[in-house]
Amino acid sequence: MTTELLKIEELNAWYGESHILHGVNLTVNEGEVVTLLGRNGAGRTTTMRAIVGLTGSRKGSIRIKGEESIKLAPHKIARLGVGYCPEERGIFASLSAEENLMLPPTIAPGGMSIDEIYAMFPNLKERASSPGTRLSGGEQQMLAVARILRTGARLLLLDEISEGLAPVIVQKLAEMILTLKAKGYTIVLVEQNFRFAAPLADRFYVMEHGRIVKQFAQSELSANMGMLQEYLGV
Amino acid sequence: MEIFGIPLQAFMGQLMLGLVNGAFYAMLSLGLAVIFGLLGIVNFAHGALYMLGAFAAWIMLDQFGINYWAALVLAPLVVGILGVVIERLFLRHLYKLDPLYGLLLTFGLALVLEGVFREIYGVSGQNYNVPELLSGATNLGFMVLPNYRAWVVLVSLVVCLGTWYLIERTRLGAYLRAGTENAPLVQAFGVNVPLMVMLTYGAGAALAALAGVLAAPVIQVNPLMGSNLIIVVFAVVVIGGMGSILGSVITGLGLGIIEGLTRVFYPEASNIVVFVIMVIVLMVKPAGLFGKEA
Amino acid sequence: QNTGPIKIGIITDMSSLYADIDGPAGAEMLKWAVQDFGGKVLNRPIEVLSADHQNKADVASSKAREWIDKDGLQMLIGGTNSGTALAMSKVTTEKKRPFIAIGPGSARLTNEDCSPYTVHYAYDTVSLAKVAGTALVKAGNKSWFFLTADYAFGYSLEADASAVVKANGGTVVGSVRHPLNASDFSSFLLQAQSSKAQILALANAGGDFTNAMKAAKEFGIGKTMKVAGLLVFINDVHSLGLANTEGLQLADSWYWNQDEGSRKFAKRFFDKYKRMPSSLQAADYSATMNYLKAVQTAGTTDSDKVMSTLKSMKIDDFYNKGQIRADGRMIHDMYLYQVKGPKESSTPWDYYKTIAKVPGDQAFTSLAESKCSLVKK
Amino acid sequence: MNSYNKVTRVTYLVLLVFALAAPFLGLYPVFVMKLLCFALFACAFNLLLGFTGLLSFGHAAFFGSAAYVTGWFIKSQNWTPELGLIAGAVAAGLIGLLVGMVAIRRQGIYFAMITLAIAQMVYFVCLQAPFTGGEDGLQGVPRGKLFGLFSLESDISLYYVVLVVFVGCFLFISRIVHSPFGQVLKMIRENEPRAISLGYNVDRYKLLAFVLSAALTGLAGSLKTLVMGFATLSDVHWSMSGEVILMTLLGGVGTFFGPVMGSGIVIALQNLLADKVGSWVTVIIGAIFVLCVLAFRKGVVGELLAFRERRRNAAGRNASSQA
Amino acid sequence: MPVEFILETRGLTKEFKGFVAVNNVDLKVQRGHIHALIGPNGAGKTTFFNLLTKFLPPTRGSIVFNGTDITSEQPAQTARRGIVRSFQISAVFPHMTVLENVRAALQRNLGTSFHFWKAEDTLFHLHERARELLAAVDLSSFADEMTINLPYGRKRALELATTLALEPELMLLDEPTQGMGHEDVDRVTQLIKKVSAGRTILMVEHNMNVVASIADRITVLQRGAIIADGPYSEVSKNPLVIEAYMGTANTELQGAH
Ligand SMILES: Nc1ncnc2c1ncn2[C@@H]1O[C@H](COP(=O)(O)OP(=O)(O)OP(=O)(O)O)[C@@H](O)[C@H]1O
Ligand SMILES: Nc1ncnc2c1ncn2[C@@H]1O[C@H](COP(=O)(O)OP(=O)(O)OP(=O)(O)O)[C@@H](O)[C@H]1O
Ligand SMILES: [Mg+2]
Ligand SMILES: [Mg+2]
Repeated sequence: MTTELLKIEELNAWYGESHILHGVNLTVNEGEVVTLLGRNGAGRTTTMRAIVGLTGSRKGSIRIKGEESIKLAPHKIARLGVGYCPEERGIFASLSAEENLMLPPTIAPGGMSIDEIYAMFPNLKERASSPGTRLSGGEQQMLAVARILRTGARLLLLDEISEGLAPVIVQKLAEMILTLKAKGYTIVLVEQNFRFAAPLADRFYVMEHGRIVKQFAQSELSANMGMLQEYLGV
Repeated sequence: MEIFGIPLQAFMGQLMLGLVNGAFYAMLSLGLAVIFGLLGIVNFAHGALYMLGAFAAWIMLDQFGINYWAALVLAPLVVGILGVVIERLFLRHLYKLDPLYGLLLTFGLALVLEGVFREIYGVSGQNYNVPELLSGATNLGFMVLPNYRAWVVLVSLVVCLGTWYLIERTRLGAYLRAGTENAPLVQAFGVNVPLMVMLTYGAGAALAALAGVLAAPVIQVNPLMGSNLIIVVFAVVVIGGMGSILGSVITGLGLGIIEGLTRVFYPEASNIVVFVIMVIVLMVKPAGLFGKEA
Repeated sequence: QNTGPIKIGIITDMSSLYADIDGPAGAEMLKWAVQDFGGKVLNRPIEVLSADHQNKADVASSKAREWIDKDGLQMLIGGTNSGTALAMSKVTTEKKRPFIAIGPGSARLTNEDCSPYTVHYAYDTVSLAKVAGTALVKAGNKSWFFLTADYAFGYSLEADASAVVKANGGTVVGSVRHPLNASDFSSFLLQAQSSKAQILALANAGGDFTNAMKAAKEFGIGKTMKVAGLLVFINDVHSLGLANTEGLQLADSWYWNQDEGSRKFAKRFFDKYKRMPSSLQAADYSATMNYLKAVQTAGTTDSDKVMSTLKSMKIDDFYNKGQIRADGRMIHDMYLYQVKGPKESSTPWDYYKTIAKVPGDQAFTSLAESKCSLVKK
Repeated sequence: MNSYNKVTRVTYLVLLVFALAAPFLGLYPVFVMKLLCFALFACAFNLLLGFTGLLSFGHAAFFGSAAYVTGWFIKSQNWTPELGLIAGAVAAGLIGLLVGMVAIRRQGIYFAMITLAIAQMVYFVCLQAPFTGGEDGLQGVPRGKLFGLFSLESDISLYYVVLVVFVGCFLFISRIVHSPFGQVLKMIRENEPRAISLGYNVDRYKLLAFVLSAALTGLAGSLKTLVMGFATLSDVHWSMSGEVILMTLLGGVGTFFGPVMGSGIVIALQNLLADKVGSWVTVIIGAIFVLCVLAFRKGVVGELLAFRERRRNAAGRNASSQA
Repeated sequence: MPVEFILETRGLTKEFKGFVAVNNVDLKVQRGHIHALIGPNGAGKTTFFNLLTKFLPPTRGSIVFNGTDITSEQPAQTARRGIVRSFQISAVFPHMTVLENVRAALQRNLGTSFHFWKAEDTLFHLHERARELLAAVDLSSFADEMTINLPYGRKRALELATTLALEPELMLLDEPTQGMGHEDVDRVTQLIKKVSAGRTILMVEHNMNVVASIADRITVLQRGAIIADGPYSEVSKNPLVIEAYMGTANTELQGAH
């Protein structure tokens, strides 16, 4: 039977004055890969940030492993086993690439080892000693992903990770996600790059104006292409 | 033998004294650098905290008979705690804002702290005697150096290097550095950032206080002792490049010596020499001697 | 016939550098004088105003202006800091009101910038230099070295003093200038020490003086040379403690323990403030008292009449005996004190022993030397 | 830009009328003049902080040195007041040029610290320079005859001269802000690298802004000398730089009228407190500082405008460009 | 007569503490072309741009623009010469309206930017042109919005409009479609095509569809050096390129948008 690792109910979120999320409902089961689709500004990133507690203020309910986290401080949420890869990458200039990689504290056993990671992203090994933000756009993206694989987080929130990556790397990432899935990680993807996300996800949610407007499973993908056409122009 | 018309002996003596003053610059600019580095706040109250440290030591002795050695630990502790309170009450609300606000707020704090102490203890200052154990002087051949001054140099060197190691070489240091760039994210990784930041400011304050305690036996403990010093320390920090811990320490010591020598060769300029150097450095290397190019 | 209150006021530094030697306590002295005078003069109640000029000349002068224009102030007492005093005397001169300067040291008040309405009551830098210079050289301390604050005030102290020293057959072997608020004096002192002079004269004040003294103690300067402070108040000595100041030579116009009257006043002051009065605070009292006497005698508050009375009357009270000269300089005896050692000092604040008493005519700029336009030559 | 919309217009008109009538409303002219001097000081400072985004912590240097220069020319060289004022402003401008060339090399707080340090240097120079009269200050500067014709001895006549100068400068500043140049300043404030990539040589613009601000500040200092009749060290002291920041902050950074308001409050406060609380004045000033930064960053005028904005709910518009 | 190659780099090299980011690159950009620069991450594309726009000083080599050597010029200078870039991470003036953002760019050519005595009105005549540009990237409806409130994609479009406002002879676009939804991508692609008329464009782009559809010529960088150069058709077949960049043949389906 499937257990709900993440359950979001009636989530509302604000940035200062502006009300961005208007009652989002979604659930992610243990070991699932779920993709959030939507236009620019639909509110996917905001959803991610709301889960880890980085939005201005948030209301509703977010249960992680059954534990209510809406009131928790970000660092407590992370310790529930959440790993977040932000859209803007968030690489630290004052830390070397390696320090960036080692930064997030291990929050659970079973994270990837440094060698595994370097094997996956050779660039990073090569640039290990140079300041984080001196890395190229793509290298920074890799770093941002690699970083959270180390921590042993079981629920990964990945925002636009294929952004600005060369096709070869994108392909690697696709493979990586499949491996992670095989290892039993639970993954929430936010993707513009539909063709990248399509084959990976078990289920899809479509967002529009801060609400979930549609959800369907991998199997129903072809059936929903028309709908996606109108929402995303894919 | 002579150097520029003054006996080598006197010359060496002056070098030594310069080093002592440099030690104070180093400790203060170090504290500033740490606080700025980690909170992104230029702590104008640093001078006031330095003053508080000295006063704390004096009050402990005067009111409670706590001796120098205990004060050396207690005073920084007390001021550190005050620092924590300040961070809680005020600075906490400024992190999302332009760093300039931090400067202004701490400026206000400095005015308040100094004002209050002036109110209570007046301005003629209080006298704090050199502890027995260090009261004597040692004949170094080229000069008779009061033991206490040697002690000051020793302590500050140890403290500075310790701090540097902590921040540049330890995991905690990495959190701290990352925290300054993007605290929310670091927190989202599971690090208790708010606590960390609070303690950091406390530590910075304690550093200033420690310098204050060290200074107490050398100069008159006076509510205004910090306010003039702080501006020079700012210049020191600009010269060193605020980003770098080690930089501010080395610059501190170096400038102390340079200042000391100007006292001999051209005393009139000894109060502006640091600023002049600052201008020159800015012309040649805007980021400061040890600063990373912005 | 006006029956409203007669308003007198004091504007001084209540909040910063000089707050201890004059400040709020100084202001209180006016009230005491008024009380002791009976609270009334010419059957009109006397009201005392006081304000803090924060050492800002503009605050001082605009306060003075406002008081005179708005409150009809009759007489103003100027507290510490020459800058503010000069600014205030400009206003009072323009508005023709008696102005009694207590705190400031600058002799300009009775020379270049003298005025028929301005009295310089307590000390001035010239007198301090003269007193210390004459007495010490006479006592056989012939060779001097100056540690001088590097600005006008320091220069004039040094200049006046060295003139006197030379005049009395002494020599100035050297001098070094230190910046204002220099926290560390050790290197200057090393230079002084190597000069082998008999007297180290400190031509500075306040924080600079105290820090210099402290360093002097630390480097054992006292062992090889006598230290003379050219502008020292008892509060400075108190804050440094006798251990650091033992043997220090200094000039002043009054010491609380010099006679019965003084001790009586001092006790009263001590009961209120838990410290002994400075010469300035004594002068504040004395000046107010004598002004009121003058008004009484003159039978009017008219400034010109009061001023001429004030200048003609003999001043004789616990503070000092003397007379106010045409140029506004109050001429009275000055003293050279030596700070006692911790052992000699029996009671609290028992700090000074009198080394020499210099009569007024020798202590101050003579009328002949005066640069004041009011002095007919 | 609807900067001079009706409400604002009317407000200014009322204020002007009030200012013209002030001496006859029993307001103490010297006090009002002093106030105007500092208001001008704050406005000039705000040109830099509010409209260019540079926090100078050393503006006292320009204020003070101009005060001295003017005083010296009028007193020792018997120049007429207007020439004295010009001399002061020019001198301040030149010093501004030098200081600017150094300080502009760093941004943000470094800029603040550098200006502070250099100003401290200027302070020491003024302390030791022969013509400043050290801690006695440069005393007894005569008000003289405007253009050698009209005596300014009477407070009233001087008052109107000061008022004219002030209003002139005020308009000049608002013109600068709305000029093409002002637009570039705004870009720099918003996103400096972007401005560079658009081909603007930002350092030049910053420098010009700095010099303008310094010169106007100098004019304020010169006026003060004329009004008070002296220039003293406190005019160059860093606490003066702090005061002007407070005035601007309190009134509203980046608003036009804010600095005027702010200086009004601060000066009035100092005057009041002088005989009430005496020594607590610095503590109170400091406390206000803390308060402003914590709770009141927009300042009095800023808050008012923000309020008006919210009512007009022009979303996101930032009040600072509207006073 | 204008030279055939608007931009030419000769042996251009950039080293960072021993690490060679751009290695001895000889690149010729033909006038009027849309020239795409592709390559794996960290190949040196952005650095190369930074060299062209003088954000970084080259270690070696020279840059020739319109036949004149500009290697030693200031950033602002090159911008005025007509080399303008857009940033990988979009940069705008957040608290100015969209219109003002564009005007800011137009204002420069006016030459009155130091005139602090002139009134703002002297700028209003620029609005017309500004609105045209906004229309071109269909932001007209946002003209008076505060820029901070724009969604990401829109900001990119604005970025482009501002860049256009400078009437660049040579436009450098660093990943112009990054972070855009699909309509945005298509729109911007068309836009680039449109504005390429009468000017030259050098762009970095990871989106192969975009490259394929509009690029006249493609240069592939790897480890800072050129490994291939030519029209899409041949470059995309080049085994080196496939191995280094595109990955296995079917990548186009998988990796690209
Ligand atoms: N920090 C912020 N302050 C105010 N509004 C914001 C902020 N960040 C995002 N928004 C707004 O919230 C809305 C949703 O933004 P979000 O980033 O979640 O969209 P998205 O689905 O991630 O699209 P994108 O493809 O641009 O990432 C947008 O309208 C955006 O303008
Ligand atoms: N300032 C710098 N200091 C040190 N190394 C740098 C610096 N800038 C770039 N590099 C290195 O140079 C290489 C090229 O970087 P560049 O940003 O040009 O890559 P890119 O081609 O733009 O990659 P992407 O497509 O991912 O943006 C990278 O390996 C990067 O780490
Ligand atoms: Mg997003
Ligand atoms: Mg790049």
